[in-house]
Amino acid sequence: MSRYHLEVRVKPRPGLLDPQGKAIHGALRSLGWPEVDDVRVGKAIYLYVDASSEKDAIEKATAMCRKLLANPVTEDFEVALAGRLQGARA
Amino acid sequence: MSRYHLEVRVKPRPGLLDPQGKAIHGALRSLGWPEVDDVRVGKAIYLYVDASSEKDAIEKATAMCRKLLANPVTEDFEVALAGRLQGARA
Amino acid sequence: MKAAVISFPGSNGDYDLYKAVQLVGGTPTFVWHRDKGALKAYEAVLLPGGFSYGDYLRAGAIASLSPIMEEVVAFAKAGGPVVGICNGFQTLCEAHLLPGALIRNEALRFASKHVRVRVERTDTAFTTDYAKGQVLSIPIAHGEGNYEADKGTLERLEGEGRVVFRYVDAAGVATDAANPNGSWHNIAGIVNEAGNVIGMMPHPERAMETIVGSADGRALFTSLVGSLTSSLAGSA
Amino acid sequence: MSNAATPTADEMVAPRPGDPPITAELVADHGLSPDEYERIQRILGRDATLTELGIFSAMWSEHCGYKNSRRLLRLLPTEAPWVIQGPGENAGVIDVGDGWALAFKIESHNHPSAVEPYQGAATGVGGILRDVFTMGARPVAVLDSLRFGDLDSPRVRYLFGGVVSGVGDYGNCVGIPNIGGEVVFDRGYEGNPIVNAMCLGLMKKEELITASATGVGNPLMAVGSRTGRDGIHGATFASEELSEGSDESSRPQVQVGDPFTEKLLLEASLELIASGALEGIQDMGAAGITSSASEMAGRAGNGVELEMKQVPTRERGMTPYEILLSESQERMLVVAKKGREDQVRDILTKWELEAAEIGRVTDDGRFRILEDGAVVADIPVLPLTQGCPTYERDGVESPEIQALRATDLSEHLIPQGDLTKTFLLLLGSPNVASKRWVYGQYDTTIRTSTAVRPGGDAGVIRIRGTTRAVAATTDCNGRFVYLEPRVGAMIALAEAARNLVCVGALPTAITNNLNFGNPLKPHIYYQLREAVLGMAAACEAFETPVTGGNVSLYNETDGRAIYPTPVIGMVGVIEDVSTIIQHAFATPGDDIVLLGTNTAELGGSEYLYVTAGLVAGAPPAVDLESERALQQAVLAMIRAKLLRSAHDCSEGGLACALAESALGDGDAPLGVRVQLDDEVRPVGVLFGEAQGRIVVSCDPGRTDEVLRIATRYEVPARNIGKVTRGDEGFQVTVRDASVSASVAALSDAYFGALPRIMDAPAKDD
Ligand SMILES: Nc1ncnc2c1ncn2[C@@H]1O[C@H](COP(=O)(O)OP(=O)(O)O)[C@@H](O)[C@H]1O
Ligand SMILES: [Mg+2]
Repeated sequence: MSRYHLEVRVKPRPGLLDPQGKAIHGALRSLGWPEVDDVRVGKAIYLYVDASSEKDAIEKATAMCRKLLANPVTEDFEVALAGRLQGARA
Repeated sequence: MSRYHLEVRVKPRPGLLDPQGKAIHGALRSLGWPEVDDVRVGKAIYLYVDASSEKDAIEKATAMCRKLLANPVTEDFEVALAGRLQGARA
Repeated sequence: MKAAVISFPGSNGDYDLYKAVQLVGGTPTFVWHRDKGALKAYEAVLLPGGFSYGDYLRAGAIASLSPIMEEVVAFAKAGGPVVGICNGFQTLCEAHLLPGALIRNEALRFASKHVRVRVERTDTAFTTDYAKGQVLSIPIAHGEGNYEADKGTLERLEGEGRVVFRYVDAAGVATDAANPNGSWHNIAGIVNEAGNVIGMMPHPERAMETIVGSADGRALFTSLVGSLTSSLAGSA
Repeated sequence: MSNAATPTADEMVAPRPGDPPITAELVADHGLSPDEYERIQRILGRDATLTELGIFSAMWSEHCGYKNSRRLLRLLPTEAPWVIQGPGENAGVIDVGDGWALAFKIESHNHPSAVEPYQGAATGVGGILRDVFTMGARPVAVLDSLRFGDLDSPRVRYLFGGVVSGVGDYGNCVGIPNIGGEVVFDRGYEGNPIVNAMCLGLMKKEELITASATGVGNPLMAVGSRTGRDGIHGATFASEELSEGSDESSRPQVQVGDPFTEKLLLEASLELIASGALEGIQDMGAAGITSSASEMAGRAGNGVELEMKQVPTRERGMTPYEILLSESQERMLVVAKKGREDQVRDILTKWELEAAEIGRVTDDGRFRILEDGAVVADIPVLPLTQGCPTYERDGVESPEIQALRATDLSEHLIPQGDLTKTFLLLLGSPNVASKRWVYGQYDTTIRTSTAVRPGGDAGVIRIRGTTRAVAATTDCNGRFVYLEPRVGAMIALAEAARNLVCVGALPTAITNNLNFGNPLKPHIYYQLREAVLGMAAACEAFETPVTGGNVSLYNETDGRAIYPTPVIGMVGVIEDVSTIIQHAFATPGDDIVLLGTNTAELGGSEYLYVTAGLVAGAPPAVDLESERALQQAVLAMIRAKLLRSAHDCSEGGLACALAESALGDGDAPLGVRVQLDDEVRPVGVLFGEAQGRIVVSCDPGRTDEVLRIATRYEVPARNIGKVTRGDEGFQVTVRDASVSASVAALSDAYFGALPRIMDAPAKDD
C-alpha cells in the first residue's frame, strides 16, 4: 500500500446557474479586466489515500465522488493524481 | 488575441484548520473509506480570458488571484492553462 | 400526531420544530441520526433546519448519507408524511426524495427576513388548513435556498402542480423583487410525485405565535395533524 | 541574561534541547519589560525556560493580565442584590426572576479582524458563545458592535463586508439569533476596525457552574478541536500596536473558526454540566491551555499538572511552547470528577467530539508542564495568574482635544442650503441609515423566542414558560468620548438605558468593552481613566452594576489611536411580554409626544460630520438624574399600556428619530406632521443630538395621561404632532423652517444607502 495524493475537481454543470462565477466575473470586469469572458467556480478537493496502485486510488476516489463529493444534479467531476500545475504560483 | 481557458486553484494554507476538509474526511471514513488519511478543500476557478499569448493569459490570471481570487492571509493559489486531468471523469 | 424530529449533528432548528408540534397538540420526539429502527413508531417524520455537518461540502449532503436516512426513505416510500424545512429540504433533495438542488443564493449572501409566500395547493396533507392563494408571512434564514433543477424536471414540477409555496409580493404576485434567493419560478416549496414528502425553505415552525412576529406557519402543522386523524379514521 | 538573579539550583526544570537562551531581546519580543522579567526570576528563583517565558508573556499580557486597566476597573460598581456572578468568571450572571438567570458578556476581536475580517469576526463570536455556555447557560442571543473607517475606501468596504459575513455565518450555523448591535463609520477607525461581540445565555439559577479546578486528583480533559499552530501568541499580539507590514507577519496568527464543531461543543457542554460529572469547565480562549488551566487552578487555590504528549494535536512535532500558547478555536478544558471520566467520554462521543485526559488537579499550587514525563515548566499558580504587575499611569488630556472641544460651532446652526436636502443626506448617511444590509445576513428568528428583532432600539428575547423577557443593546458614541471622555462614557450608558426602556425593559446590568489606544501614552491613559470614571458614575445613577467586560488596548495604526470607545452592552428585564412596544409608529391619527428638551448643541454630531466633515465641539450635556427620571417615566407609561411606540433620539437627532419611527421596518411606512415652536435654532432642534429625549406615540385619548405621568416624574413633555397615513408625507416644522418629503424619498434614503454602497460592483478606486 502506498499513500496517494489525489485531486478531485467538482464543477457546476454547463447550463446551470453559477451565482459565484457570475459575481466574480462581474467583479473582475469592473476591476479592469474586461477581457475575462466567463468564470465558473467549482471545488478542488485534495485526498490523501492509501491504495495498492494508482489505478486503485483513482477508482476509490471516483467512487467517493459518486457517493458524496459531487451532486450529479448540479455538478460534474474529474479525478486525478495531484501534481503541481504548470504555470505561476503564489 | 486568442481565448484561453485557465484554471486557478485556491487552497487553504498549510497549518490552518480546514473545517470542510475535516468534516468530509469524517464522512468518508464513516462511509467505509478508512484508508483516507486527510482531506483539504479548496476552490477551482475556471477563467476564459482573451490574451495575446499563453504567458500573457497566465500573468493576467495571476494578477487576478492577487487582487481578488485568493485571500493571501488564508489561501495559496496556482494558475495554469486548463487541461483535462488524467484519470476518470463523471 | 406522533412525530419524529430528526437531529443531525449541526441541526439547530430541531428544537423549534419540536415546540411547533407541541403547540398544535402533537407529540414530538427527538430522534438522533444514528438511532436504528427508530422510525417505526411515528406517524410523521420532520427534518429540521440548521447546518448539518456544518453544511460543509454542500448543504445537506453529508446528512443525506447518515444512517437514519435509509429509514426516512423507507418511511416515505411507504407513504408516510415527511416534512423537510430549510436544511431538511436540502437534505431531502440530496437524498433524492425530492428532485433538484438548492444552490447558493443569487446575491451570495445569507438571507434572513420575513418573506411572503403564496399557498399554491390546499390538497396536500400539509396545506388543507390554508386557503388557496393565501399569502403568508414566514421567516427565511438561509444561504443556499436557490432552487435549481434541469429544464425537464422544472417543467414536470409545474405541469404536475407540485409547487406548493411560491415567493410573492404583498399583492400576491410572484415578482423578481419578491424572490429572496433567485429560485426558479420563485419556488419556495415542493412536494414529491406521491404528495407525501414536502420540502420548503421558509420556516413555518418559526411562525407559530404572534409574539415572534407571525402565526402563519401554524396551519401547516394543524393540516398535518388533521390529515393524519382523517386518514386514521378512513382506515379504521 | 546578564542581570539574572543567581539561579537557585532547580535541576528539575531544564531548558529543552534547542531552546534559545533567554536574552533581553527575547524578553522584549515577548512583550515583557526588564523589570517584569526580574519579577519572573524572583517568582521562579531562577531564570525562566523558553516555555515559561511564553507562559508568563501570555498571562501577563494586557489581554489576560489587565496590566494597565485593572486598577481603573476596580472603580466600577459591581454589586447589586440581583447580581449572581460579578466580574472574574467567564461571564457575568444576574437574576432575571422566576428562577431564571441570565449570563452575558462582551468581547473584542479587533486585531484579528483587521488582519482577516471574516475569520477574525467569526472566531470572535465563537469565543463569546463559549464564555456563556461554559457558565451552564444556553446562548439565546448575540449582538455585534462594529466600527470601521469611512466607506469610500475599498479596504474599508472589504473589512466591513468580511466582518459582517463572519459574524453572520458563525452565529447562523450555531443557531443563535442576532438581536442587535451597532455599526459606525468614521475616519477615526480607519485601519483599526472594532469588532465586539456580545452573547446572552439563559439558565435556571441552579444550573450555574464556575470555572475552577477543584478536587485534588481530578482529571483535566481537553475537549473539542485538536490543537494546531494557529494563533500562537495571539494574546500578546492582541496587545501590540499594528504597524505597516503587520499584515505579513501576522499571517500564522489567523485562526479559522469551525462553527459546526462549536455547535457540538455547545450541546455536549450543556449535557456534561447537567450530568453532574464535572467540577469545572472553561473555554480555551486567549492564551489557550495556559490561561484556562492556570486560571482554573488559581480560582480553586490548587495546582495542575499537564502532560503535553497527551494533548491531541493537529500537526506533528509541536513543542510544549506551541501547544501551551496555541489559540486554536473550539476547544474547552474540563475538570471531571474522578471516576466519572467514562461518563464524560460517552457524552462527548455521542456528540462526535474528541476528549483526551491531559493532566490532573494537584495540591501543591503549581502550574507544572511535562513533556514525556520531563518537567519543562514549573511555576507557582497564584503569582502567575494574579501577580501580573499592574500600573497606574499619569494621564494628561491632549491640548489638541481641549482646543477641539472649545470650537465655536454657532455658524453651523445656520442652515447651509435646503433643509430637506440636508435632512435626506443625514438620513442616508451610513451612520444613520438602516443597518438592514447587515442584520439581513443574520438569523434573527432561530429558537423562536425573538420578540424584538434588530432594527429598533433594543432586541428582546422572551423566556419560555414565563411572562418574562430579557432585552439587550450595545451603545457607544466614540466621537463624544473622544471630545470629552467622562461625559461620552456617561452618554453611552444613558443611551443604552434609553434604548432598553423604549421596548419596556428595566435596565439591570452592564458588560463593557474598553476599546482604546496605547495606554502608555498619557493622553490615552487620560481617556481610559476618565471614561471609566464616567461609566462608574452612570452605573451608580442607573443602578446597573458591571458584571464583566473586556479590555482591548493598543488600537493604533502608525501612532494614530482610534476614538476611545467604551462599548456598553446593557441588559434589561421585562416582566410582562404583553407590554413590549417597538419604535415604529402604529396608527395614523395617533399623537406624537416628545419627552425631553431640544437644545442647540451640535458638538460631535453626525450633522457636523456629514455637512462639514468635522468632529468637534463639546458633546451634548448629560444629566444622570433627569435621564433616570426619563427612564422611569417611559417605563411607567409602557407598563400602563399607554404607548403605541417609543424611540429615543440619537445619531441624526429628532428629525431622524421621527423618520425612523415613520418608516418602521419599511413594510408599511406612515407619515408624520409635527410642529415645533422651540426658541432654539431649527438646525439644533432637528439635527442636534441633545440627550434625554424619547419620541413616543399614543392614542389621542391617552395623551393626557401620558403627559400627566411625565409631569409626575418631572420630565418635560409635549404633544408635537400626529402620525399620518403614508401617502400624506413627512413634514416637520420648527417655527418657520421645515423639512418635508414623501415617505418614498425617506425610505429610499434610509433603506437604500448601505445597499447602494455595498452592492455596487467592485471598483478599483
Ligand atoms: N451590527 C449590527 N448587528 C445587528 N443589528 C444591528 C447592527 N447595527 C445596527 N443594528 C440594528 O439597527 C438598530 C439601529 O441601530 P442604531 O442606529 O445604532 O440604534 P440606536 O441609535 O437606537 O442605538 C439597532 O438597534 C440594531 O437593532
Ligand atoms: Mg435608539
